[in-house]
Amino acid sequence: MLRVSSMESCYGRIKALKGISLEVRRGETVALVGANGAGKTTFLRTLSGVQPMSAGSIHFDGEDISRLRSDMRMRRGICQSPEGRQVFGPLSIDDNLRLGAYTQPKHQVEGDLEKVFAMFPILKEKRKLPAGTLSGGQQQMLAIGRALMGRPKMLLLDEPSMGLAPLLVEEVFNVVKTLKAQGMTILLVEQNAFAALAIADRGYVLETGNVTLTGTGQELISNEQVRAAYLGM
Amino acid sequence: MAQFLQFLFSGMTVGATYALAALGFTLIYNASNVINFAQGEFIMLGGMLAVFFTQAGLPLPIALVLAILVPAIVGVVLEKLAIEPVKGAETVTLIIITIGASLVIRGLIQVWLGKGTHSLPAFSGDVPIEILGATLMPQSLWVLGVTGLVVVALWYFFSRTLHGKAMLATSFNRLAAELVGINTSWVLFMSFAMSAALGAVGGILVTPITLTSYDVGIMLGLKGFVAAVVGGLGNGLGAVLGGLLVGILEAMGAGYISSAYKDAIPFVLILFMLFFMPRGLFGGKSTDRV
Amino acid sequence: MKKNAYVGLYIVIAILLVLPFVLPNSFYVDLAIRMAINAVIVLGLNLLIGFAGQISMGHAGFLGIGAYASAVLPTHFGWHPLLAMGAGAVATGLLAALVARPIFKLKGHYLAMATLGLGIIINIVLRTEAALTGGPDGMPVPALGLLGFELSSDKHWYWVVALLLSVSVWASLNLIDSPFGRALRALHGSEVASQVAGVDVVRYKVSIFVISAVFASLMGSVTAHYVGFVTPNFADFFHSIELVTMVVIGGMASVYGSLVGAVLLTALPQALATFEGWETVAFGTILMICMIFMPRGLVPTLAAKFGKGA
Amino acid sequence: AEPIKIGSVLSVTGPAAFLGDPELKTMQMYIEELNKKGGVLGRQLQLVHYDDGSDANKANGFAKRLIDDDKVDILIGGTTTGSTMSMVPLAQKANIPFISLAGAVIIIEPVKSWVFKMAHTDRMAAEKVFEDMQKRGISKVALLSETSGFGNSGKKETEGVAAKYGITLVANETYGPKDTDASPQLTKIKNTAGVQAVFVFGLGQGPAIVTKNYKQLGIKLPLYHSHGVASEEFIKLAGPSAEGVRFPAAALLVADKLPANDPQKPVVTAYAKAFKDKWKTDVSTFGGHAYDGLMLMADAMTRAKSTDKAKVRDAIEATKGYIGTGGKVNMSATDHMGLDLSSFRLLEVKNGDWTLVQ
Amino acid sequence: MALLEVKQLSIQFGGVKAVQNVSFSIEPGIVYAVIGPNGAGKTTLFNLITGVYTPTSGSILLDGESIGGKPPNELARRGVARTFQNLQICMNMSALENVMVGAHLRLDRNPLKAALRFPSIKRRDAELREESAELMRFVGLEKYIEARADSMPYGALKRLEIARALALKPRIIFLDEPAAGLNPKETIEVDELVRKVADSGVTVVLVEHDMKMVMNLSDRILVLDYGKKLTEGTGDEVRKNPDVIAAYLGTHA
Ligand SMILES: Nc1ncnc2c1ncn2[C@@H]1O[C@H](COP(=O)(O)OP(=O)(O)OP(=O)(O)O)[C@@H](O)[C@H]1O
Ligand SMILES: Nc1ncnc2c1ncn2[C@@H]1O[C@H](COP(=O)(O)OP(=O)(O)OP(=O)(O)O)[C@@H](O)[C@H]1O
Ligand SMILES: [Mg+2]
Ligand SMILES: [Mg+2]
Repeated sequence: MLRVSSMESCYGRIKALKGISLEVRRGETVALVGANGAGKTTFLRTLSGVQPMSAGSIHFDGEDISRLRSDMRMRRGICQSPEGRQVFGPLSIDDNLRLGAYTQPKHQVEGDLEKVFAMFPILKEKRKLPAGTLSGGQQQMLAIGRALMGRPKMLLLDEPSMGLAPLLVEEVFNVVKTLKAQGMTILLVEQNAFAALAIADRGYVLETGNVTLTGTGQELISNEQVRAAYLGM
Repeated sequence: MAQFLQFLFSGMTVGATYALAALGFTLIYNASNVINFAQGEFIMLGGMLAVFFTQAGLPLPIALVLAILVPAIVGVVLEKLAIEPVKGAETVTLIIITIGASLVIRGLIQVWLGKGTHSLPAFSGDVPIEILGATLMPQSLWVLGVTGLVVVALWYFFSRTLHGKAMLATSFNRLAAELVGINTSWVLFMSFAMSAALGAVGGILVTPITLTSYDVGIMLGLKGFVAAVVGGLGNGLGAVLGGLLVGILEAMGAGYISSAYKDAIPFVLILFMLFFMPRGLFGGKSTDRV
Repeated sequence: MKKNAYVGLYIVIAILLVLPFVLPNSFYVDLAIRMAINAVIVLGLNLLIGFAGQISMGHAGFLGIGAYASAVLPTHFGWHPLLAMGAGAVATGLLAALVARPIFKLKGHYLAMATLGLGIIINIVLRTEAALTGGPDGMPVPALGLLGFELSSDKHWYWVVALLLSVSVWASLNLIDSPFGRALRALHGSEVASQVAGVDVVRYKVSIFVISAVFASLMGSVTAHYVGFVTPNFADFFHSIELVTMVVIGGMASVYGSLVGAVLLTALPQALATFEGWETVAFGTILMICMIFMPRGLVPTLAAKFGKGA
Repeated sequence: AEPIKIGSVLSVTGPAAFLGDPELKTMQMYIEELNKKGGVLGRQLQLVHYDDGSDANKANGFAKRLIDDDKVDILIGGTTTGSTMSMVPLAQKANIPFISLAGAVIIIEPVKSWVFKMAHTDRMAAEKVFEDMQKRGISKVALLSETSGFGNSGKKETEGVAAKYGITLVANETYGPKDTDASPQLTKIKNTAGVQAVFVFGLGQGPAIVTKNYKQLGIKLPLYHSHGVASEEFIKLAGPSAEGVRFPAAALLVADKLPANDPQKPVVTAYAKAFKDKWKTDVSTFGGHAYDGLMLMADAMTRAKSTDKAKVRDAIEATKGYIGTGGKVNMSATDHMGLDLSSFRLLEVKNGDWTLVQ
Repeated sequence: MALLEVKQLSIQFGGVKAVQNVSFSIEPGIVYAVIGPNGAGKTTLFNLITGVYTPTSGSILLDGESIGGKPPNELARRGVARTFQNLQICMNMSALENVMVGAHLRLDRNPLKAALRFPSIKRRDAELREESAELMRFVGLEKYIEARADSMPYGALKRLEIARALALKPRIIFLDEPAAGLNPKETIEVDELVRKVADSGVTVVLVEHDMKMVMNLSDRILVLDYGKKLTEGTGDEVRKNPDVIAAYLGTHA
C-alpha cells in the first residue's frame, strides 16, 4: 500500500533522513522504533508532506505522491496524529474534532464524533472547552481522535501513548488493535517499544536517519540488539 | 444635548471608517496571525480607483466592480509573492514586509495617479439629516450600515462555518492545519483577497466623506490597527467597537477637552484600558499552558 | 556567543579609523556621522527587540525627548548643554520606567500598539507646545561645548561619534554574553522557563526598556546638537518604524546586524534621492526583497550561509 | 562653460507635497526654458533636486549634500518653514545665497544675511483677512488652525496682529492636517457666543473638509481661509460648500480676471498658461513662488555679472521693482522679502470660481 | 519539620475545579511521586506550588513559610526548580546556554559591570560554562553540548530541562513526566539520574505515568483524581488500593 524508497530529508544543512526505504502492506500494522533523534518524527512528517523531502519517492496505493501537497495526501487517506499533540488551542474540542473531518463528507461526522467520544469519554465532557486548557494526556487523546475523524486509510501515530495514564495506554493499544482488526493500515511510532512491537506485524529500527534492522514484531522483540538498545533488558 | 449628539455623530462617522479598516486587519490576522500594515493601502486603492475609473468614463457599476477587483488582485499578489515565501518568520519580519508593500503600493499610485486629492459624490446626496438639532450625513449611514453587515457576515463565517474554523485553525497551528487536510496556502490566499476587497469597499464608501489621495492609507491603516487591537485582535465585533471607540473619543476630546490634543486623548485612554484588559475589549484569553 | 565575536569589533574600529581619510568630502563625513548615530540607537533597540523579544514602535519618542531637552533647556532656560542632555536622559529614563511596568503586561501586537501610542503621545506634545518647542516647524539648537571647546567641525563630530559607536558595540557584545544578557534572551525564548529559573521577568523587561530608551534619548541629544535644528519629525511614528526596520533588516539579536541595518537604511534614502518620484517604490521594494530572501535579517542569514558566528 | 548649479530641496512628497509638487514642476519647466534661451550669463543652468518628504531633518541632510557634495551655486527651496529653518544655519555657515519658498515670518525676521524668501508671509495673510473683516464691521472671530507648520505659524501671527485690527479671537481651535472631520471643533465654535466670522488657517485638503463640514452643520457666518487654499483643487473638493468663502491670494490665481492695466497681468497670465499647458494641471500660487525665486536669481546673477556667491547675494538684496507672480518685490538690507500687503488680493468663491473682492 | 506543606489547596478555572482541597506534606530528602489519571490536576498542582498559578484558596508552606501566590522567580530564589510537561525551552539559544540560564540566581547580574566586562564576571561565566557542560553530561546529553536547542529531538529536550533545573542547585525539584517520550532504555537512564539527584540530597517531586519508574523511585506517593486527593502512601500501599487500581492503574501494574 505504501512504498517509500530512499527518502532523504534535511533541516538546513543537516540531513535527518539519509535514505529510508520501507514498505507497508494493506491492513498491516508496522512499528517504527529508534532512539531520540533517530528521525522517526521527521519520517512521519515527510510522509504527510509537511516536511520537505530532498530525495526519494513515496508511492501510496500505487500512486506516486512524492510531489503532492499535504492536504491532498490527507485526502488520499493518510492521517497523522502528530508528535507534541498540536491541537488548535483556542478552538473547542468539538471544533478540533470536526476539523479532523475537514475533508470528509458532512453526513458521517456526527456518527464519527460519537465514536471518538465513546473511546475517550472525557473529551465529550469537555467538548465545549478550548483544547488548549486540556491536560497533556487529554490533548493526546484529542490528537488521536482528530486523526481518526479523517477516516484514514493509513493512520500515522507519533508516540500516541505519550503522557497517557496506564489505563489509557492500554486503551490506546486496544484501539490500535481494534482498528487493525477492522483492516486499517497503521504506521506506529512508539517509545513504548515493547507494546508496539507486540501488536505490530512488522517493525523497523531507525538509527540516525537510517533503517538498521527490520523483521516481524516478534523477531525484533527477541533480537538481542533491540532488547539491549531499546527495551532496556 | 445637541452638541453632545453632534460630537457623537461625528465620532461615529469617523469611527466607522476606522472600524472598516480594522475589520480588514481582523480577517487576515484570523487566517495567518499577520498584521497587514498594507491594509490602509487597500482602502486607498478602493477610493482612488473608483475616482479614476469613473473619471475615465466607465459606467458606475463597472467602475466600482473594478475598484474592488483590482485591490483584491493586489492583495493576492502580495500574499503570493511576499507572505507565502516567508511563512513561519517572526512577527516583526512580516510587519516590515507589509510596510514595504504599503510603500510600494502607495508609491506606484503616486506615480500613476499623482498627488492630488479627490472626492466622490455621496451615494444618497448631500442633504444632512437632522436629529435633535444635530446633523448626520446620509453617507455616514452607508458606512455604518455596511460595517454592521460585514461584522455579522464575519461573525457567521468564523463561528458557524467549518471553512471559517479552518481559517482560524490555520492561524493557530499551521502544521496541524495541514495535517487535517486544510490547504493553508488557499486559506491565506483567500484571506488576503477578502480583506483587500473589504478594504476597497471601505475606501469607496468613505471617500465622499473623507476625500482621498495617494497617502490616505497611512492614517487609516494606523487607526485601523489601533482599533483592531483595542477591540481585541481577531474579533470582528471588537474591531468595530474599537473603531467607534477611537472615533468617538477623538470627537469628544476635540469637543470637550482640547482639539490640539484630540489625537493623543484616545491613546491615553486606550493605554489605561489596556492595563486592565491586556487583550483588548474582546480578545480571547490565552489558552497556552505549561 | 563565540570568541570570535570580538573580531568584528576590531574590524569596526579599523573602518572607523580609516574612513575619514578616504571619504571624498564632508558630505560623506556627514553621512557617516548620521550612520554612526543611528547605529548606536539601533544597538540599544536591538537589545530590546532582538534579544529580549519585546517590540517597541515608539522609540523615536524617546529620541525626541532627548533632542528637545537639548534644544529647549539651553535655549529657554539657559542650561548648559551637557546638563540638558543629562536631564533629558534622566527624564526619559523616568518616563520609560514609569510606563514600562503596565506596558509590559502586554504582549505581541498589544505591546506594539501601546508603544506606538506612547510615541505618538510624545510626538503630539512636542508638536503642540509650540511656545517652548517651536511647534511643527521645530527650533534651532545651540552648539555643544565640551570642556571649553566647541564641537563645530564635522571632523570633531566624527571622532566623538566614532568613539561612542565603538564603545557601544563593545558594551553590547559584553552585555549579551553576560548573565544579564542571557536572562534577556531567555525571557524571549520562554517567559515561564526563565521565570522558573529565577529571572524576574518584569524587572528585566523594564530595565532593558529603560536602557534602550536612555540610549535613544542621549543619541537624540547628540543628533540635535550635531544637526543644529530639531523638529517633531525626530519623534514621529515613521522614525520609530525606520528604527525598527534597521533592527530587522540588519538582523534581530545581532550586534553587527544593528550596524549593518543602520548603515544601509541611512544610506538608502540618499542613494534613492535621485530617483525622482520612484523613491518610495524603490525603497519599499528593497525592504520587501531583503525580508523575503533574508527573513532573519542580513547578518544572521549571511552568517548562517558562510558558517560564521553572528 | 560649466553649468550654474541650482540646488533645491523641496517637499515633493509627504504632507506638504501639495506645495512642493508645483514648485518642483515650475523649477524644472523654467530651467529648461531659460536654458533654451541660452541660460544665464551664457552658462546653462543645472537643477540638483532632492525631495525631503516634508521632513525638516531630511532637508538639513540634503542641504548639506547640496553644499558639500554637489557644490551648488545657490539654494532655492525649503517648501515648508521647518525645512527652511533647518537649512538656514547651513547656508549661513557656508555663505551661500538661499531663496526660501516658505511662508513664515521667522525666516526673515530677524534678517539673516544669506537668506531671502519669496512667499507672502502668514502675517500678511492674516492682515489681509482682518482688513476685510474690519471693513465689514466684524470684531469677534473664531480661529480654526491646522496643526501643521503652516497652520501653527499662521495661528501665532494671527494672534499677534488681531489687536491691531480691533479683533478679538473668541474661539481658538485646531485640527490635524490629515483629519477627515472637523465637525466637533466647528460645533464648538458654532456654540460659542458672539462669533461673527470664522477664519481657517490651513493647507491642502484640510480646509476643503472644514468647508464641507461648515455647510453640513448649517453655520451661516462668513468663512475666511488663508492663502493656503489658493489652488483650483480647493473649489473642486469643497464643491458647492465653498460658495462665499473669502481668502487672500496672489494675483496668479485670478490671472484672467485682473484689469488689463495691472502690472502683474502679463507675468501671471504667461506663467499660468505655460504651467497648465505643460503639466495639464491647475496652477497654484506655490509654484509661482518657485518661478519668482528662479527668475529673481537669474536677474540677480545677470546684474552681478557673476555667480560669485557674495556678489549674487548683494544683487538679490538690491532687487527693486521686480514684478513676479507674488507681486512687486523691493528688497533691502532690512527686508529680505520685499513684498507689501498690496501684493495680496482678496478673493471670493462665486459660482464655483474665484472673483476679486474689490 | 516538613520541607513543603500544602494545606487545603484549591484552584478553579471558570467552572473547572482543577485542584480541590488537596493537603499533603513532603519531608526533606525523599522522592515524592504524584500520580493520577489524565486531567487529575497533577500539572496544575505543580503550577500552583511553583508560582505559575495563584491558588484560589489554601496555603503552601516552604520551610514553614507561606509561599502561595509568590512569583516563580521568588520561589527559585528559595531553591525551588522544575521541569515542564509542555516543553519550555529557549529555542533562540544554544543548549548549553539554556542550562546556564538555570544558574541565573547564582551569578552577578549587574548589567553595568557586565557591559564594562568586569573580569570577575567573565571568570565566573567561564566557570559556569564548564559546570553546565558537566551537567549536560550528567543527564546524558554530552552529544548536544555544542548544539542549538532548536535542532534537538524531543527526548533530548526533556533531559535538557532537567539539566537546567539542576543548574539552579535546588533544594527541591519538581519533575513533570521526565520519562515521557523516552524509550524503556532511556527511561532507565532517567530513572538512575533521578536517583542520583535524590541521593545528592535534593528533594524530588515527580509526576510520571511510567509505573515502573514511580514504584522504583518513590518513597511516598500521592494519588489525585478529579482534582481531589484519592490517597497517599508508600508504593505498596498505593499499588494495592482498589480505588487507585480502578481509577488509574488498571489490572496492568
Ligand atoms: N527543527 C530542526 N532543526 C534542525 N534539526 C532538527 C530539527 N528537528 C529535528 N532535528 C534533528 O533531526 C534528527 C531527527 O529528529 P526527529 O525529531 O525526527 O527524531 P525522533 O526520532 O522523532 O526523536 P524523538 O524520539 O526524540 O521524538 C535529530 O537529530 C534532530 O536533532
Ligand atoms: N488554564 C486552565 N483553564 C481551564 N482548565 C484548566 C486549566 N488548566 C488546567 N485545567 C483543567 O484542569 C484539569 C487538570 O489538568 P492538569 O494539566 O493538571 O492534569 P494532569 O493531572 O497534569 O494530567 P496529565 O496527566 O494528562 O498531564 C484538566 O481537566 C484541565 O482541563
Ligand atoms: Mg519524535
Ligand atoms: Mg500533566
